[in-house]
Amino acid sequence: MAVVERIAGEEEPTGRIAVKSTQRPSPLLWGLLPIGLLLMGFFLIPLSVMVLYSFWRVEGFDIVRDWTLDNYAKFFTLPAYRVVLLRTFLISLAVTIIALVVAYPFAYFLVRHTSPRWQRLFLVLVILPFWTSYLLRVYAWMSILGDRGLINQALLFLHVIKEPIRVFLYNQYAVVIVFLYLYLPFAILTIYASLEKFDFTQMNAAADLGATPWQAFRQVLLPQTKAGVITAFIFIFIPMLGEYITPKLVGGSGGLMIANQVVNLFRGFQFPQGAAITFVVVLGIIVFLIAAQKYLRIEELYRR
Amino acid sequence: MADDRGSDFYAVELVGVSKHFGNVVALDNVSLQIKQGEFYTLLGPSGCGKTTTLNIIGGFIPVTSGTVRINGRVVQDDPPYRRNVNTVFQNYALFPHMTVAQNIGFGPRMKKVPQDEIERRVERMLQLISLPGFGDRKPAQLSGGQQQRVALARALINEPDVLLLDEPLGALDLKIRKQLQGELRNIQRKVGITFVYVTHDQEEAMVLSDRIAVMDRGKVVQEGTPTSIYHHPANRFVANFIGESNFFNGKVMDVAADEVTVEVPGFRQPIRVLAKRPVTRGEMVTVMVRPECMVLIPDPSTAERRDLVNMVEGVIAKAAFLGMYTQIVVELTNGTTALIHQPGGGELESAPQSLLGQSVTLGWRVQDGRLLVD
Amino acid sequence: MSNQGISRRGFMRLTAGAGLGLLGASVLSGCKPGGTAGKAQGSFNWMTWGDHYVPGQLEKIAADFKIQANPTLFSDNSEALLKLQQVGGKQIDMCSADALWVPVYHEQKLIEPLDLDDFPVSKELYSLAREFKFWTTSEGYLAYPFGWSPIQVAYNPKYVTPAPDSWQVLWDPKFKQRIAMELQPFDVMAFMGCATGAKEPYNMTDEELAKAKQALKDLMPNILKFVEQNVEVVQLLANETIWLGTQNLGVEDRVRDAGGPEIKAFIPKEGTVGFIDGEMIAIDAANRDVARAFLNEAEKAEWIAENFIQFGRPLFNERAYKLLEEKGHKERADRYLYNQPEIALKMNLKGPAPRLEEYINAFNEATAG
Amino acid sequence: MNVTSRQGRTQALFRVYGILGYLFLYLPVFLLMFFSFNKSSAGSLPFTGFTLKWYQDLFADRLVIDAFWNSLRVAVLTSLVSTVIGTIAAFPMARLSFRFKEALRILFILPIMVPGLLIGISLLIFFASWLDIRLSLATVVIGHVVFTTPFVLLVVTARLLDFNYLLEWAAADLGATPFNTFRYVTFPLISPGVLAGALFAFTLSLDEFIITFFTIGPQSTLPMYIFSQVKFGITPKINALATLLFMGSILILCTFFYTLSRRGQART
Repeated sequence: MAVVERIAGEEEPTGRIAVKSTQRPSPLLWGLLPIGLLLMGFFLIPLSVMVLYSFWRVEGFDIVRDWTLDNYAKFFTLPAYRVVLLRTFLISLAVTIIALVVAYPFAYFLVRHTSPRWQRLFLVLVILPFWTSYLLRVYAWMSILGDRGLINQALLFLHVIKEPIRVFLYNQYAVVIVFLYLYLPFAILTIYASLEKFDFTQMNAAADLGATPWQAFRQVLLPQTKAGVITAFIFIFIPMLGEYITPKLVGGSGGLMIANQVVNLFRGFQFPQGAAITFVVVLGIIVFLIAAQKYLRIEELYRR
Repeated sequence: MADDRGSDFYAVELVGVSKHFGNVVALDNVSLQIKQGEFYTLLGPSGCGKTTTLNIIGGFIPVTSGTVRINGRVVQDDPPYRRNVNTVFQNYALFPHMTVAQNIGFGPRMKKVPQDEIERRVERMLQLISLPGFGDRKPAQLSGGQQQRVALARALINEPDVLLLDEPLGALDLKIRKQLQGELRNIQRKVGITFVYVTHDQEEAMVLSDRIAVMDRGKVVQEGTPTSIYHHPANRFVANFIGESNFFNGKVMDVAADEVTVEVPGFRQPIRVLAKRPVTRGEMVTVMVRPECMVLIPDPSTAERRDLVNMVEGVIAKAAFLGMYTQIVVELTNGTTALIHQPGGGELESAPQSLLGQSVTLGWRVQDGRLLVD
Repeated sequence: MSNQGISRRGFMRLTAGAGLGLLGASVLSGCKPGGTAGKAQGSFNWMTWGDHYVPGQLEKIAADFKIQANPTLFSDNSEALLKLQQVGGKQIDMCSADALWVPVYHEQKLIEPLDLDDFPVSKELYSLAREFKFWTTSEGYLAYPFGWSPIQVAYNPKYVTPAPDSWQVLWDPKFKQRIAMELQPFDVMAFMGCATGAKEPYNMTDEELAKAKQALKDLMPNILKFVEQNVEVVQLLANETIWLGTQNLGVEDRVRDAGGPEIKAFIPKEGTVGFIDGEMIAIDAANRDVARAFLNEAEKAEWIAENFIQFGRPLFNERAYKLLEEKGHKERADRYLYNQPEIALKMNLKGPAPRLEEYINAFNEATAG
Repeated sequence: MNVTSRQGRTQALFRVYGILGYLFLYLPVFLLMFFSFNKSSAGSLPFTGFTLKWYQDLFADRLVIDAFWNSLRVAVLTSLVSTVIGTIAAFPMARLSFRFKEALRILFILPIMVPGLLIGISLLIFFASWLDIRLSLATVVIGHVVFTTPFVLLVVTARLLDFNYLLEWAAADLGATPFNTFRYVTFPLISPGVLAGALFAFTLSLDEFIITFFTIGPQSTLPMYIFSQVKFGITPKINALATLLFMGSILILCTFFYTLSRRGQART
């Protein structure tokens, strides 16, 4: 039953009043002021300074304010940056897809197979590993995946292998595994939010109408939780593009990503060029976000 | 506290109130006068504007134009918390994080009534709604009916001038609804507060109300007592919405002093109906007849004697025994159908199915028909 | 002796210009109170590495001398330089840096040259540490010398035979994915420069740089990874994931401590890279005197010996070596070249390459894969 | 096939999956806790013997303790500030429609999407060269608030969208002023969302390294301490600290849920 009586053709339910329909702007709008000032003062303006840098030149350790497009030109002419950018993109994409596939059943497990009383605790347990150091967790993974790591030790113990094998660490797969570990909680939390809202009697209805569990999932559950999955995609995929510590630690010589190169540039005081590469990526991100705007609307995710 | 302005004022008065949401007109020039102590119902299908009207009286949404008075005071610019009006919301809107007692005591607490006084009053309200000892529970631990009563108590404890109720029984099942209807009416008599009640259930409106305003598409189409609305619906919409009706469309053939004759295509003889409103010859009109006013005539020759001057022929298409009466659907000669409620007993009750396919004549009295102009 | 005063810098320039630096300063020293480091009290801000002090040291100095050091820790020379560039002496009084990074601070006018004679503790230094050419300017000495280490090539003799003595061993196809290096783009390029015979590994010509870049590209199949932290090389050697790696002095012990196999290390015959750490005083440092007083206490042989025991790489305090000898650490100290500071001067000193951009882009391109 | 046994099997399957999931999430954590008792200073396998040395080292090191308190201070302040800012911004985002809302939405999540390195360096240049502000823990808090506020905003907005606004109407109807409505009804009901946002902000701030480094004054935080051990490496002292930190948070959490469930039972 509708909570509010809806007027035919009315776009907004009466509870969510469009500002344009009342004469006075809602006082709630003042709530945007602090975040606006915060992001304007400490995010947009400082970033704009960096944008300026990307058009300047560096001489030794000094920034020279000569306008130039060289920094951007270098990004497009040096093949190294394009190769690494493509690799960055592919690794992030792979991790994101795997994370979603792994997180979905886990979120389902949380919603459907844990007692409601402890569900919140189970949920908090998902993010609790974050309370230890990032670096230490990545190191811990290295001692799981390494030549003398837990996996190899176990395989040796079970006589599956005779020599430690090197398939788990210092390659792109290791980057994928550790990223998966780091980003999985975000995917789980987001998908959980959309699954929790789902009315699971629909699944019974689907089964009753002859759908196999898989069909019911494909035809009923997934379409209604799609928004959550896509939102999770955005919130994992994009931040991963800027990662540099994990690839450096576990990636080996072949698993470096674009941010590693930017860090190298910054460490060599090449701020203009580093900033230029970063802004090319950031610009791509913004374009992507505008295109995916619909899925940034978490109200879609939370609307019943 | 009740405003001591006496009963010179209407409890609630709406003058020319309109409400627009963007381009959508939710209320169109609505005027209402609700008397002190009245049980007044806004009745209509969903989307008719009845809840919008209630929300405007409650102060939850601003009017686009018009005046709202409560006890004679102009209030349309006052926020809800400055109006001595309380609301029982649809689905109750009980605060889930507070106990029953905290919910009921919320109003007095906001008015800074001393704690012991609040406790006393809450206790009294719990008695009134027959839930003594439930004060420490959370709303989620109550049944729907109990929640409804708590919502009522929460509103009544403030002794409002007017109590607004938005489909308060809508979420309950039939049996509890019936029971609570009685309780509601009793409580209203006991406390003597003006109730403004919103519902889409015409039967509920009939049972409870002193007066009913029927709304349609943002307008009040008819206002009156349950009987007057039932017997004298203003138009086809009201007639259809309140109770069941048969409609016959036709052209005015003849206008006499107190009687109009209407020719209905496909009928052997024209229909005679009392002229309660001015019509002119040749005008297209609708004649409404309630199903319980129609009679199956076994022998048409005796019809005149029983004043059944209007007669139409048809074939029985459906018949069902419903307890108090048997409902019969007759396919008429003009291709429409008529609905008849025949009091129980005798042949009809024992074997309604045996009537199927029988040719019958239907009759009704002149005064049973209503002339509607659309 | 003092170089402190109201118009300190003007005075410095004048005396230096007249070639009377030391003399003038000593003449004036009588008039300026608080000239020698060691009397001030209070707190100061120090940007440094975590191995420049030992546990308990700061607390002890705070308790004994009422000098409170507030260390901010960093990992990369360039980060510290950027930060000091931005905040200056108002917020950072003292800063640690590697060998040739120090002159960069000076060129950027971020640090105040010192007169080592102001620090009584400096008498404990090896004399050669008091006269590094690259730290000597007409205005004074750029940093207080702390410790040093060459970067060696460590190898596992079980797999790497015969014992190598040249950078060339890295390119042996037998060692596919068996090498790790620290991720310091300038230093890696400098290694390549050493290996390919560049004259100045940190200041290569275009041809030399191109050769070094190609060398790195060719080396990539053998490189398992560039490590963020030096300790990773130790771990990787310890669990025999890698057989070769670049490392500071003391790698043998560290690998053994980590439960690893016997490791050997050599300084390549083509020459190598190394670091010489020092402490610099920021220009216009707000707590300049406190920082100087701290330095005078913290650099004392007792602490330096302690530091060697804790972190195991040679330092420049000669008296500390004697203390180590007395405490029975001579063998280890000798093995770690503590008593041969002159080796420090044979290294190609760590620093930013003057051709920053070319180095970084060459590195990025060679390692892009 | 018997329906109940099949359901039972699905149930078991998901349970196993859930357990495997938690194992995946906690294996590294347990491992790093395990290393804090390992004699080997490398902080990795193999296990060379049990020791409490690293814990002793930890408590002896004033700097680590200082860094811990700094981290905690920054994280608490960050989560407080970003929770307030994020929460009040969530109201218009959830309840109003206005021009440029979509653009604002993108702006508001951009700090999550932009690499932290860029935020850190640009803030350093901005604070130091442009504003001439003294760097301190306060500037670190500002840097952290920039990227944690969007998370709070998202979480609280979600909670608000879920909120039955009729409850606010009911409160106003019963005579509550807007302030009282917020205090007695709105806030208690959205507080789980606000709390989740605060927790999120706290967690993110606690482990932030790169923005911290560039915006901090003469102090150090735990992640900075860990990252600074470049030359000679992390000792399991840090593992010991992480272990204590983790145990502490588990303890707080368990008490929290225990009292919550106790209270729930008492009310039933």
